[in-house]
Amino acid sequence: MLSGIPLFPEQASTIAPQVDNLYFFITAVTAFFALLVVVFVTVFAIKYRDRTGEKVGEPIHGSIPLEIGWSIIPFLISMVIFAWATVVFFQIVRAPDQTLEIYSTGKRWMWRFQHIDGQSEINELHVPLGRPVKVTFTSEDVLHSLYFPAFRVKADAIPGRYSSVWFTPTKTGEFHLFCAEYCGTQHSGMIGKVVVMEPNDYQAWLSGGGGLTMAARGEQLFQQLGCVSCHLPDGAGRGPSLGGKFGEQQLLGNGSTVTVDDAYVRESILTPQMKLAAGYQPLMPTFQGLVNEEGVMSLIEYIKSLPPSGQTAAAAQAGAAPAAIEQGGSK
Amino acid sequence: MPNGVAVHADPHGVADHAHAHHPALQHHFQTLEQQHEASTLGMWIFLVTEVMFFGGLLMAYLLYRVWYPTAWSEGSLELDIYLGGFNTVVLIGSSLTMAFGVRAAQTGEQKATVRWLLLTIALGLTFLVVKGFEYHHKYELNHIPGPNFHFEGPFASQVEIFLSLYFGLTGLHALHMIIGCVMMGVITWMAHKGRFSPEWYTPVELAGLYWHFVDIVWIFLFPLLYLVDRAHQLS
Amino acid sequence: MAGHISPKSTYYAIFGSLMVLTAVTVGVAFINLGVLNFPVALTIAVLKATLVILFFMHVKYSSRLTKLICGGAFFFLILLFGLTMTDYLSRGWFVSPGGTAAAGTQVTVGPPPEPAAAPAEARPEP
Amino acid sequence: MTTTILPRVNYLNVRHSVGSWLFTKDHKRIALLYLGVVTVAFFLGGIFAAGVRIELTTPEGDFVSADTYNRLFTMHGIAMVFFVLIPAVPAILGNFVLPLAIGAKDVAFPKINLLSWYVFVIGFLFTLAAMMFGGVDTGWTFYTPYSTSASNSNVMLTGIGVFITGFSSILTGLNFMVTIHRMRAPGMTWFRMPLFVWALYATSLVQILATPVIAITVGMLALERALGFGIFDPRLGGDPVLFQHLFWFYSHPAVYIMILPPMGVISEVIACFSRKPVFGYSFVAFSSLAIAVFGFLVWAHHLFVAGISPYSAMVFSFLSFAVAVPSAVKTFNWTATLYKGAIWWQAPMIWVFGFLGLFLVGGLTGLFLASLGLDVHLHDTYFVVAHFHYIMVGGAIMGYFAGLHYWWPKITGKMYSNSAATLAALLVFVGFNLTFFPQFILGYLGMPRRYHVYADEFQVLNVMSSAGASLLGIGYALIGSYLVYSIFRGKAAGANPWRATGLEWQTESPPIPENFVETPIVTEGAYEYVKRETKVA
Amino acid sequence: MDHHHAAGHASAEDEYLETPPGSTYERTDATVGIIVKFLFWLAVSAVAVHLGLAVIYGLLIDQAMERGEQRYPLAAAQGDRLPPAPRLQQKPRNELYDFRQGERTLLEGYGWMNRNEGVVHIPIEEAMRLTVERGALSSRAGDAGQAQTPGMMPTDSSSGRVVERRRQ
Ligand code: HEA
Ligand code: HEA
Ligand code: HEC
Ligand code: CUA
Ligand SMILES: [Cu+2]
Repeated sequence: MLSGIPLFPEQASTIAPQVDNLYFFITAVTAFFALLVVVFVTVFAIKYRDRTGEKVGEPIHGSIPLEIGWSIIPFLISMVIFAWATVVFFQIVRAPDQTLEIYSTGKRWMWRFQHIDGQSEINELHVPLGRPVKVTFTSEDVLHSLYFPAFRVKADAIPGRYSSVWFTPTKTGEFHLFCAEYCGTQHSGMIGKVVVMEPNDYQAWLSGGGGLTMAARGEQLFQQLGCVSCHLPDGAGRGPSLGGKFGEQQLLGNGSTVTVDDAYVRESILTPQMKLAAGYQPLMPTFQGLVNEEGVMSLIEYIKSLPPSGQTAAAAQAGAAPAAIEQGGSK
Repeated sequence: MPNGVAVHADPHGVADHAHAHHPALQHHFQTLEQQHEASTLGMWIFLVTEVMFFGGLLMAYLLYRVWYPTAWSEGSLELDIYLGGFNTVVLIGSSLTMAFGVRAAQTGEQKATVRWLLLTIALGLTFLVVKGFEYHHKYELNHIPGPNFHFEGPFASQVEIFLSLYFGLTGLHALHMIIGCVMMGVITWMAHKGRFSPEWYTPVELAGLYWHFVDIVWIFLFPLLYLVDRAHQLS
Repeated sequence: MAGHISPKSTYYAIFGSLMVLTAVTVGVAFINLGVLNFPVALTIAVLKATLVILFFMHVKYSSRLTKLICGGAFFFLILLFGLTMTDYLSRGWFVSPGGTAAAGTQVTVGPPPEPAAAPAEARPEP
Repeated sequence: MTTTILPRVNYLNVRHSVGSWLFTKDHKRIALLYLGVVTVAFFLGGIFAAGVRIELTTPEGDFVSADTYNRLFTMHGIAMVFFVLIPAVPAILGNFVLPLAIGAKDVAFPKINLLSWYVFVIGFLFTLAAMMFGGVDTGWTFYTPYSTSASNSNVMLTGIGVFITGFSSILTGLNFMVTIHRMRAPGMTWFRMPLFVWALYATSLVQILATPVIAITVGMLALERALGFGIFDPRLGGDPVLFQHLFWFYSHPAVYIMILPPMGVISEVIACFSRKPVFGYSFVAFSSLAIAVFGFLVWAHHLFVAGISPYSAMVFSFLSFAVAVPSAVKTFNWTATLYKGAIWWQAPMIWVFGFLGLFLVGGLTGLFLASLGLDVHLHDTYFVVAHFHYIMVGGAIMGYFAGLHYWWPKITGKMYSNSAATLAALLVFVGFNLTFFPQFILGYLGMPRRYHVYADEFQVLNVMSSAGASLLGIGYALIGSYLVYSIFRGKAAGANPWRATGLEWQTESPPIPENFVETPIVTEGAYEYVKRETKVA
Repeated sequence: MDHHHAAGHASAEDEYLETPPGSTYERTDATVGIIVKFLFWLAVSAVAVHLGLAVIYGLLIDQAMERGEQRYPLAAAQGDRLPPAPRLQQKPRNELYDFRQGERTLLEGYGWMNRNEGVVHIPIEEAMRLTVERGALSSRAGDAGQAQTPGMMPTDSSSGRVVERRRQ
């Protein structure tokens, strides 16, 4: 349940304390002026209260020195705030020279992050502690915005442009990731988490583990690359059902048969037009360049693990759901 | 009474309504002068809003012209400079006839007023007819942005933006022309009925202001749309 | 009833000037002045508009308030253009060696390269 | 001298037919016509707000579906901005009071005034139609490319509604400007005008300069959506950020349309209930104009993280801080007005006290958002929602109610119960703070706006917010009820129950159709409450 | 020039002069001079603000460069890096056009393929004519290439999609 009301987000990046200090400063200034005016108004209202409504006030028309004073002083104060805020802003905007690059795309309604060596994840971002990370991203359809409250960074994702944010995480743990620009029905579902790990753990995660078996990786890719939209478990989609196919014979469109083994599946993914399964249109696009070798192997593992069409519904789709589906909150 | 507010008997007050005043004077105004000043001021402020109205489209134009100069050249070359030039002459001519119309109203020449106003309407309609031809031509060439748009060349997408702005700007202008022509028709009718005199010709004056404004918009639109880069035509 | 009545000659003179200026602007458009084409065309247009405003719309003989309102409209128009272009013209400005970490820093969608660099050059002498 | 209740002809009873109301040219009746439509819009907007707040009491989306929620907050924003707050003070109180306050018989163009009401109603009907066909879900900001290519809600209908309503605003502004320039009573020079009139003039400036831009922007949006014109489409090379520039070029000045007239009301009420002139009259007057003009220079502070260059972000941030200074000047001037006054705690004044506190917080939190470093974190979070609700509800709506309560006796000739009014003001004040203060915290925690479901840890603050919202609703319901009650059972108010200066108080309540029996002549400034023995009215 | 005035007004400013006694409305109006001066100074300040902030911007940039050089003296400026291929295809029409241009050049023009070895490309029609002339067709074996469904032909699409053979 709720352990008290949170009043402050965690400071998890190098820029967060600077932003928070600025916030405290402006709060102090705000509180000062607010109190000033409230106190004066209250005191005057009570001290000069006239319950009869018949008296008349002192006809004071104004005072030029006062006017000048309370024009100049707020202006100077706001200039101080402006200067401080701009300096902090430039820290936020100036990415360091050497950053860990991560590429990302936002589309309705998910974020896909891709690490430079091909490791890709949906709605989850693993980053190492203490290293500057720069996420470069764009949008595939409408405006989105990548927002990490714990890191105090945000930038809009604009279709047709690249945006980037940078941060250096200073705390391990899991932090929120939100989409902060209204993008439609599941705008509030376009959220995720950023997982900050110790550098060693991060290395381990990068090189294929991260707690995910290859088959689970493959399942992620199967969703992510869109295989699931054509390869429905009951075979009623555009592509044949892949459950229980591994090791079996497959009838091809030209009459010959072929064994569904590693090589065949690999060929089907990278050059599907070479061998067309019987009874299906040649609709499958090539995934050459869209998935690396490690991804192909994960997919093969996953397809191997798919049970035959009979018991697919519960087992294959809903079971062992990766964070991708859980976080989405979609219908 | 407090506050130093004095009142005095007011010839235009509520009680006294028997005296004669100009039939066009509206009762919340005290004098015809005041009414004239207010009306002119009102029309000027309205023109200010119209300037800002076109301003949004012009902002988009400015941005994309800076971003896509080649597409702008290509798109501009697709427009017929002869028709555009002709239209410019026609519209400036209609401004001239409008100015004469106002002048005739000022000097009380009723028949001349009607004639000049009719001429203005005729020129305005000519403009619209020519514009209609241009639009039709664009339609035939499949140059209307949207699902049926077709343009050859690597800059086709940006030319589509140019043409979107072309249709937006000239369409809005044509809409203003149509409203102007209708308004002029009404004013001409009033002039025909002899409602105007050197004492009161405000509606003619206001219509004139509007008409000149529409002319000014075209004075800007013509070079912005038709004359972007004619130099390349020669090479 | 107020109102300055201009003589007919004034109107004809202004009309004549407008025609001349129109011819000039069309003529200049056919001369390649490079980046100057745009400012020149705009200047001529502004000149024409000024003539129409001053003489056809009688602003020259109107009160200062009217003149102010007229100028004010263009003032705010220029404000719109100017401040928006502040953004667009400073878009590519350098921030740091590591790059600008902000939204929309680099364009993926741009016009194709100028025709001069197009593959038409792949035709050497046989 | 007692007020005798003679059967006098006033603008309310001079003719009774429906036609006499629907075809009236009397600015006072037009004001009431506006009051009707605006109140309906306020109820609608409030019901949508109730829907939003009920949904937000739980982190899951269990009250309404995501789509419905999106439509709820969009329609809430559109109704409240375009159909409540933009017309409220200018079109209702301004229409009623302006000619009276300057000693004129009517506004400059009464027929155009009536036309502006009809245009308003037509725009409202279009928007209502959109609501009935399922609403619109783009957010009140209509950002492209979502609104042009991805939304399958009634964008066109709503866009047409907003487009048409804009013209109502333009016509009102035009009318007021000409009226103030050319129809003041003899002796009323500019610097003898009440500050409310100055505020209306500044508002009119903004209305005529900014509103056409939103009209053409919505027009371009409609063209792009309906006909496939490509202006903001990134696939064609267009720039979605251009839409945002054009939208906010209007919408930031629009927020000043929403706050300047209520500020004018505050000046009037403070002067009346302190029984002394507003401190620094000319400074307050010039500040109104300064806010109006400077307000045109700051719009891209809504685009800080949307893709503008860091340099222009700096420029707009600087200008946003500059625009805060005139508001500061006004606040301090009002506070100083209370000094050595004779403060009479009547209902309008209670609302003013509320305004002073809440506008203060709202405006100062605007400074948080104008700070670049902070806005990166706070943009599109509930902090922004809290900022603008503080300043629009806590500021503008309270100012509107202050004005309504101040001029109610003049409009209806009846007086409402002061204790009921004070209770309602307190309810609204408490409810309001309970609703929107937690949202500041939520915003800094990172809860984004426009979220249908949210992370669990945000729940407690959301529950507090929703609880406050119901208090607010009760407060507003109370206001409605005693005001309506006063029409039927209220005590007759005299011509000047508040013993205020101002020409509108020198004629009867309710005023005769021609406003004044004889044209007043003005010989002194607007707030000359002289030290004297006053008679008991 | 001969100016004909309507009776009663010497200049356009007359309406804004002193209010005569007995007038029924106030004649004076806003002093335009002050407003013009205000707007002028506003414009000047706007320009000054831009220039001043540009200077500050430059200073902040220098600060960045300084910091950058100190920490990573050997690191070359990275600038903004684009994600690795494949990137979003945002302008299919343009890319297709360029692609077809390249194809057209190869198919319809004369040009060097490999200058060193003296290999050229000639228009396809020429090539077809020469092939028929030189009788090169008869030496072609039966089609042992990939299984192609009759009536189908490959398209430009990289997915290997085939479509019906018909007039495009
Ligand atoms: C009535 C409406 C109104 C008013 C008056 C204001 C007034 C101000 N607003 Fe606000 N604003 C909105 C309505 C309003 N705003 C709305 C609706 C939005 C969001 C729109 C959306 O996205 O949906 C918004 C959003 C918004 C943002 C964008 C936030 C974001 O989306 O990221 C910013 C950023 O600069 C901002 C700043 C300001 C400032 C600096 C003022 C200033 O004018 C405030 C000046 C007042 C004071 C400063 C207080 C009084 C002064 C003193 C007590 C003296 C002491 C002062 C100093 C030391 C300077 N506002
Ligand atoms: C002009 C002003 C205005 C006003 C007055 C209000 C008034 C209120 N607003 Fe709203 N609001 C906006 C303008 C306004 N708002 C805008 C522009 C947005 C942004 C939209 C967007 O993001 O696109 C917004 C968004 C917005 C949100 C954010 C939605 C989101 O981001 O997901 C919330 C959430 O709490 C909210 C709440 C409220 C509440 C509780 C009130 C209350 O003050 C309402 C109180 C009124 C009533 C309750 C009605 C009257 C009384 C009755 C009908 C009696 C019976 C009712 C009950 C007892 C419940 N508003
Ligand atoms: C647009 C539709 C589509 C998508 C997306 C798609 N496929 Fe296919 N797939 C087909 C069709 C149609 C066939 C049968 C024809 C053929 O073999 O080309 C097929 C065949 C296959 C086969 C051979 C099956 C058999 O029984 O012979 C495999 C394996 C396969 N796909 C895997 C994948 C994987 C892995 C992905 C995602 C990375 C994927 N497909 C994405 C449509 C699709
Ligand atoms: Cu993506 Cu909101
Ligand atoms: Cu703003």
